[in-house]
Amino acid sequence: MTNKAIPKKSVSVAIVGSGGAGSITAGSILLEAAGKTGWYGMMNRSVGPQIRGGEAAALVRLANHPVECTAEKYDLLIAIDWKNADRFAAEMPLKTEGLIIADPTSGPIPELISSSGATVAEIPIKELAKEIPGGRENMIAAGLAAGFIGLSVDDLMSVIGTKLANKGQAAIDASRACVEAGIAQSRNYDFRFEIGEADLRHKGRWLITGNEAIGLGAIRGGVRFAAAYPITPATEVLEWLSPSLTEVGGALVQAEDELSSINMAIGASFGGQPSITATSGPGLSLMMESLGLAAASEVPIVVVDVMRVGPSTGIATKSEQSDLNIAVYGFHGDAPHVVVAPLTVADCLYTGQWAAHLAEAMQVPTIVLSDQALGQSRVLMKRPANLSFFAKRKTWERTSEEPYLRYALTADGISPMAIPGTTGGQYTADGLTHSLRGHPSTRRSDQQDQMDKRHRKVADFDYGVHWGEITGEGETVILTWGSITGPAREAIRSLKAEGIKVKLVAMRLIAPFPKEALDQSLKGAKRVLVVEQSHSGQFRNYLRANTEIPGEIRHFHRPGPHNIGAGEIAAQIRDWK
Amino acid sequence: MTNKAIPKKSVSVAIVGSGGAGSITAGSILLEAAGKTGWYGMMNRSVGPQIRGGEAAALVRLANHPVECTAEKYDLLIAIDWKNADRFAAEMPLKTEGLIIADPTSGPIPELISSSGATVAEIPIKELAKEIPGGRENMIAAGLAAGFIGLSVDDLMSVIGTKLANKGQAAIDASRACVEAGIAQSRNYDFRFEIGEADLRHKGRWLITGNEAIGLGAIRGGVRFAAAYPITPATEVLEWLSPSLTEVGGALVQAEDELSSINMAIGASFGGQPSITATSGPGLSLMMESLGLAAASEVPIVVVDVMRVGPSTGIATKSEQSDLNIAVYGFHGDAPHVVVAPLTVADCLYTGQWAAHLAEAMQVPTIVLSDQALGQSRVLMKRPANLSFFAKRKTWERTSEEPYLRYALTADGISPMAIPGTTGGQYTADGLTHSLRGHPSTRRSDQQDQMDKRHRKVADFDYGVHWGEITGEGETVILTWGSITGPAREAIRSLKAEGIKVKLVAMRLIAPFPKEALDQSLKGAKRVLVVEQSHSGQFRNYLRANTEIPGEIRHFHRPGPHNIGAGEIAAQIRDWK
Amino acid sequence: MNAPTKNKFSARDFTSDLTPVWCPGCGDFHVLMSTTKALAELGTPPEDIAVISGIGCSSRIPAYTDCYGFHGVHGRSLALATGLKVASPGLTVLAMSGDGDGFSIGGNHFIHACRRNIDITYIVMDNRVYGMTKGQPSPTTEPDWDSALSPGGTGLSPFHPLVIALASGANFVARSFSGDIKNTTKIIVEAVKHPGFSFVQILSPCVTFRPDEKDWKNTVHPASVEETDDPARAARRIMTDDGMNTGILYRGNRAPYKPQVTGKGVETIELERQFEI
Amino acid sequence: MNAPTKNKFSARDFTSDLTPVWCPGCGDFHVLMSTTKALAELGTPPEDIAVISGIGCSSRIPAYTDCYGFHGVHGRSLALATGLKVASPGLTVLAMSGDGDGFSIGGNHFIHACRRNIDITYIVMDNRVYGMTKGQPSPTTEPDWDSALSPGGTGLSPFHPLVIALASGANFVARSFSGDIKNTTKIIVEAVKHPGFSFVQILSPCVTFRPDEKDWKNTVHPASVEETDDPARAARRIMTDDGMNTGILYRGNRAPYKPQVTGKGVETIELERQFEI
Ligand SMILES: Cc1ncc(C[n+]2csc(CCOP(=O)(O)OP(=O)(O)O)c2C)c(N)n1
Ligand SMILES: Cc1ncc(C[n+]2csc(CCOP(=O)(O)OP(=O)(O)O)c2C)c(N)n1
Ligand code: SF4
Ligand code: SF4
Ligand SMILES: [Mg+2]
Ligand SMILES: [Mg+2]
Repeated sequence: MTNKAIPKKSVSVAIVGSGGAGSITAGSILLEAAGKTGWYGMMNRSVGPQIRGGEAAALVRLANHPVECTAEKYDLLIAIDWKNADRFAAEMPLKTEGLIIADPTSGPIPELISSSGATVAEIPIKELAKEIPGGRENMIAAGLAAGFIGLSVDDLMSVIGTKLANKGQAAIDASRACVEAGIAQSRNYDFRFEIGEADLRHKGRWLITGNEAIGLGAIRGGVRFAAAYPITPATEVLEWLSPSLTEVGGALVQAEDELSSINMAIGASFGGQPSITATSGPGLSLMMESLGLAAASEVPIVVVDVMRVGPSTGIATKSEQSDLNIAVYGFHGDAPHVVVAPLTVADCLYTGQWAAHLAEAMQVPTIVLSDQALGQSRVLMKRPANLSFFAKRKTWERTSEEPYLRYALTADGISPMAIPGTTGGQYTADGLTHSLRGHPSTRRSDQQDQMDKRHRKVADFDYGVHWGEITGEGETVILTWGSITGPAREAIRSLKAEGIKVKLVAMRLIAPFPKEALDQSLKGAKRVLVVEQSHSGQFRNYLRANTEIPGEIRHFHRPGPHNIGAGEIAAQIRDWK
Repeated sequence: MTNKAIPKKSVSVAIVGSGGAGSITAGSILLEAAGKTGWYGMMNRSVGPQIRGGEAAALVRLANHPVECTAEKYDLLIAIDWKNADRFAAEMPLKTEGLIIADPTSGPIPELISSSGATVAEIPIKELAKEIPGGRENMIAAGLAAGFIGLSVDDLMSVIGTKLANKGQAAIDASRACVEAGIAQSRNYDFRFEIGEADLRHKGRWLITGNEAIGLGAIRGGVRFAAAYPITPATEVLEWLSPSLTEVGGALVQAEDELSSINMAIGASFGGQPSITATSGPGLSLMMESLGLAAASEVPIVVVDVMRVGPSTGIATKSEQSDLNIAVYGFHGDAPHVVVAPLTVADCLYTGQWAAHLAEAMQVPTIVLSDQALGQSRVLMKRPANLSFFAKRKTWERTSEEPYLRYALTADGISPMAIPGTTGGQYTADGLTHSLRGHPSTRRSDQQDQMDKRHRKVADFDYGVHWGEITGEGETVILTWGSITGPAREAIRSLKAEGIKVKLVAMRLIAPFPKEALDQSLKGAKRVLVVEQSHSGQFRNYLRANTEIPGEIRHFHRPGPHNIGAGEIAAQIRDWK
Repeated sequence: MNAPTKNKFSARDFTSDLTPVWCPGCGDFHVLMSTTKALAELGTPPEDIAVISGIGCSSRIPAYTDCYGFHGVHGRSLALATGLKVASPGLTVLAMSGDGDGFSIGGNHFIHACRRNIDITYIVMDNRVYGMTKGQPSPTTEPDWDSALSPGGTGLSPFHPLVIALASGANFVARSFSGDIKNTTKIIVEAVKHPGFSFVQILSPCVTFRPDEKDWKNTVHPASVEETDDPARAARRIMTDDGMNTGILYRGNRAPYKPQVTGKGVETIELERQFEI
Repeated sequence: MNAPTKNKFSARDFTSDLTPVWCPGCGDFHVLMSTTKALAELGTPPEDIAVISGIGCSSRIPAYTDCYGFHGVHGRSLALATGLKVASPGLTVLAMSGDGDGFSIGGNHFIHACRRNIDITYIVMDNRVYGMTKGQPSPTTEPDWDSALSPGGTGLSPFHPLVIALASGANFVARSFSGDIKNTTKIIVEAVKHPGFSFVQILSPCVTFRPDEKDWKNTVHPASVEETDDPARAARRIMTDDGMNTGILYRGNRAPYKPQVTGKGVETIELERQFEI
């Protein structure tokens, strides 16, 4: 084995093992420990088809700068065993200069992995664990990883100690012994995957998933009621909100289905409480009729759609960006509303909070299009700034003896809303075409007026700079939305290192279409690469319907479950000659 | 009163009256009687907000050529009484040279009507009816109308006689006396609204509504199962299908809601029976999740959406074309499917039958976008030709010992389907991403292959000439879809009479977008007027997303409830200078 | 919220100036009257009351009251009402709809609302038909009732709303006849007062599509037995009654659902600590 | 359809070669075994049987049988099964799903399927939890069961599927325990044979999210009373039992729904006459 100490700014580690082996726990410990020492990072998990207890892989990436997407190629693969590991093999290609750690008693290394050309180190993980009373294989694996990437025993133990606090000292000691054994083993090899110096200017990392961040954003934005029906990969939004809303004096109710959950949220919001629900594609489909009611009756509501592979039940545990169509166009009749999309895991907080603000300010249903890649990824991020997005509904109080006109025609289209309990404000919210007072009407002028008003309030609203993120400069542009932003940014960074200047335009506001701002951002573009994760090219199609993109256009897209990576995007630009 | 015998090719008559007055019956009799003598015609009804028993107006148009839209201005208005008639007044503007028949005992004529400048004839309808034992005011009205448009007592009695057959001779005699009295009264006036000679080459008229015609088309196309949940204005499709399916050996089941009805239809079709359901916007919204299941599991199914004013509950009894978005884009994930739209009431038969054929041939959910203006209008049409659209599903029979692959990749994307009962064909239909055998899969290649296949089968299908109707020629084109076709055709006819040549392109196939055929039809166009009944311009937006329209483009659109008329369309063209 | 002041209101204070679209003679007029009378008697000011409905003739009722109202989509009144009551526990919440809205498309919310036992009152105007869509059979329609959609009748045995309510956990179950305004008013008052989920079926004739129901005034009769708090006993009685028994048939003691809104009301910033490492 | 030939099949003939995704020890393995044994005993060839499900761990079952199957969307198995049976009356149709699929999102179809009484068999694998979405309370979950979504429990009294089935009109009602393969097989055989809508609740432990349910094998016990055909009597018994009573609890005599497929089979052209004038 040659001595190759490879200086790196980002290291990727995969830990695989069959059911019960604890590979995910090992990965989590590694991530948190890295965070405590001042690094950044991200972890995804890949699990087998079993409901639970099947094989699992922790996919960890650590870096000395914030990371927004997982690795496309791995430096280090630690296999606690190889059971069914071939299922994952395609998801974690190894670098040729990478390292594979295998237990010799686990049988042969799967072809797809060994063919990577990476070096193989045989380490008897099981035996090492057995030698330690109460020792566990995954703690050996954690120690090994720590050794190869330069984390210390103490770094790891500061995390493990807390986690095992109520399991007693013996458990903690056993873990320490395992970690030490793992690190000791790593010393036998000359491989080192160093991340570089930790960024200590910004201490105080947060460790958070996209699903948690959206929930937190919503609460920050003023949401105090949630209705829930579980669905993968959105359930964690609801599971995080449940105790958290209680903490802040709100409530979550579990509904019997999505028809109920959306209506519970609308009912709560009608009562004055900013409200939310979260779901995925199948649930969103069921909510569309009532989202139309919210639009017509002008009741604010936030619906988070954590997208997964479609159509129909599709693949619940994998990511896709294919609910753009339904979110924008899935209403019967014309129902102006808002659609926004977080760009990265960290941005879930920002966008969640913004969504609550938008919904309340405009009294409009607001759909947040997150996806599995954001929602179920855990990242180490900087402590976020405070944002000034708060739910601020224009309410009504009696100021004259005039009868209250719930749907009064105002210049900005937003009509003051009486909250039940307000004297003199009684009205009936209605999904029927209605007059200014809210009375059912079949009059042409009422329909036209209210349609104009609802269109106006959404179209004329000032979305400011939040509509999207623009980074870099150049005549070559990558135009994308949502979770592709992370890999696209990374692609642009690596292209920059090669001397290729590329600008990124990432849309956070999807509907209403931010035509002016987008056109402005694309001015002078000679080449525009549109990137998205959908089979039919929903985003491309949507762009085409709404604006004319300057210059030459290419379109890189595919359906899930395989996420689009930074390297692929960069290759698209490189190949464009 | 001056003698003005006005020669006409089309006459429009409105009969209004309060609850129980029977104005609709009078209109129906007029329409059918006109049909029996060889004329054509159409009748709509306009009713007040009461559920039933409120005031109503029969809007009848009769002509010596097939008519495809109601009149914009009326020749003759017969008011049995004026109760609440001002509610309708805006819907039935009178020609200046028209005639208003009013009972002097009913009080003053509403301002909006009298201001038309039409002549007023005071006829004591109530008194005339009272003078006849068992006489009814609406029969007097029918007689009056007959007199002014040139129908005879016998013409009317051939209809009334059948209708009253089981009410006894006395009732028939009373009606005859009323009709005679009405006709006699008309002789006191010099007004005549003559339709011209009846077209006797094509005898054997059909009298049918759009809703009935779609149902009949479906049965002709092979449909034998329907699931029902009532909703205005689609209920008559289901009410017609119920006894009719029984007649032909099929069945209709009333479901508890639309979630159930769509799944019942899918279940029946999975069993091999071509199946249908009909609904309107709110119901379609509820069906979208399961329509996605039909797309993913490749089960053919026809869903008729008789569109009404949206969003949400909107106006259930009025027409709009605003479900185009949801029909095309309302699925979560990418779910290739078919959307078609009948162009006229008569075309409901053709399109209904075609839809059954398309669904079955491609094993794909097919949405038919009809609307209230088509569905609830009754027309006199020529006896229709037989069409060769039949449900012909590619089924599977065992021919080898190879295991059956339900989702085999075929060149045309259509995989032979085993019908339960077929030995060796057992498989599980699934909305999860699946392998060729139908087993759940999370593999990238399975997802890609099946997405490609489902896209291919719909995109590559040969829709032939049925994609749309092109009439006329010229560099000025009216481009539209669905029920606007009727008024557009009429606009083109009247423009032609003025020497202005306009071509009509009406799309019957909405999705997949018939790009090639449409582009071909628009070749050389210098001016294209896009016409549709929606607030946001869904059709225009959809066109923009899918093709580039040549020449200068104008867009004429508005939401319901006021239907777009031929005169307005013609004016748009005339003004385009 | 404004503190309830007893007996200072009349039914007029709870009635709006909008003319109902109902057919002359429709039973729902009487339900409106009984409801507004009951609300007057209860004495809660109209601005502290919300009337929530779905779609149907009966579901038009909110706008005819002078309370806050929500005319939602078909079948979802109970879900709207649940969210509203949990988030605004100080309001008096009534859900009011029809047999089609409540038992057909809304059936799932019905059984789960009974089980959830939130303190709301659910009034269903049962005319055994879909009135608004012009006469199709509903779940409570007799099996042999002829209609265009089901020529000769559906052949299905009717749905027993009161039995289902009991079996699902409703805390108060009653039946009334719209024409009997006095007793209907009384029952509504009791239903609203009773904690938890109260269900009142009001037989309310559709004179247009079910003219035979005009005869109901002759066939309804007060329940011959006393009200009970034993659900099994109540179920047995209702299961074997003729569907025309009126009165309060069950008054239970189950504690109403208390959503966990009783949180500490901490600042958002405290929630954020969990993400710090 | 192929004529049923008795006793020439073994459970293997109804079992596919696909490996279930279920956790080792999951009760659903036993349900699969009992179902295939019952089908073998019934003797209908696999191609004349359809197994229809929704979404959930339990709902994965169709592909593990060698019958025709439909793995539909969440909660709609009974609607699919109804359409299929009406249009193809010669098939034996089983709907099989879970407590979340069947009683939560699918609750409305459940009560209406009972009422409609079509000749299908509905088997619900009840583990009192949403297994597939990783452990949330379902309608049958105990009120104090702690979970991430409902910390400390929902506080709601559980849904009684058998009572609801009876109240809604099911024609055959039974409860079984997955671990008791012999009796479960017997019950399924009887359920399929019985005309009309047959409902079987099978207590089927979720070993992963409800490890406490492993103890069910000790707590289930055969019903101490004989089966009955009196729904009121059956209801009373079930309402007061401990939820662990197994056996056939009700076997009714209601005639199954006969859709009007018995039409004259006339030619389409005859239908068209009505439009001629
Ligand atoms: C999703 C949806 N499906 C169907 C309808 C059509 N619809 C309106 S009211 C109604 C039935 C109402 O019946 P019921 O609740 O008994 O009210 P009633 O008119 O008899 O008082 C139906 C089916 C609708 N509005 N929305
Ligand atoms: C419309 C919709 N909502 C939610 C889900 C998510 N989901 C999948 S399975 C399931 C619950 C299944 O519970 P149960 O029927 O008890 O099955 P088990 O896994 O316990 O066997 C849910 C909520 C979905 N697939 N579709
Ligand atoms: S149709 Fe029937 S329920 Fe509707 S308003 Fe008229 S009488 Fe009442
Ligand atoms: S999670 Fe529970 S129900 Fe699902 S397979 Fe595992 S043990 Fe069975
Ligand atoms: Mg009703
Ligand atoms: Mg379960």
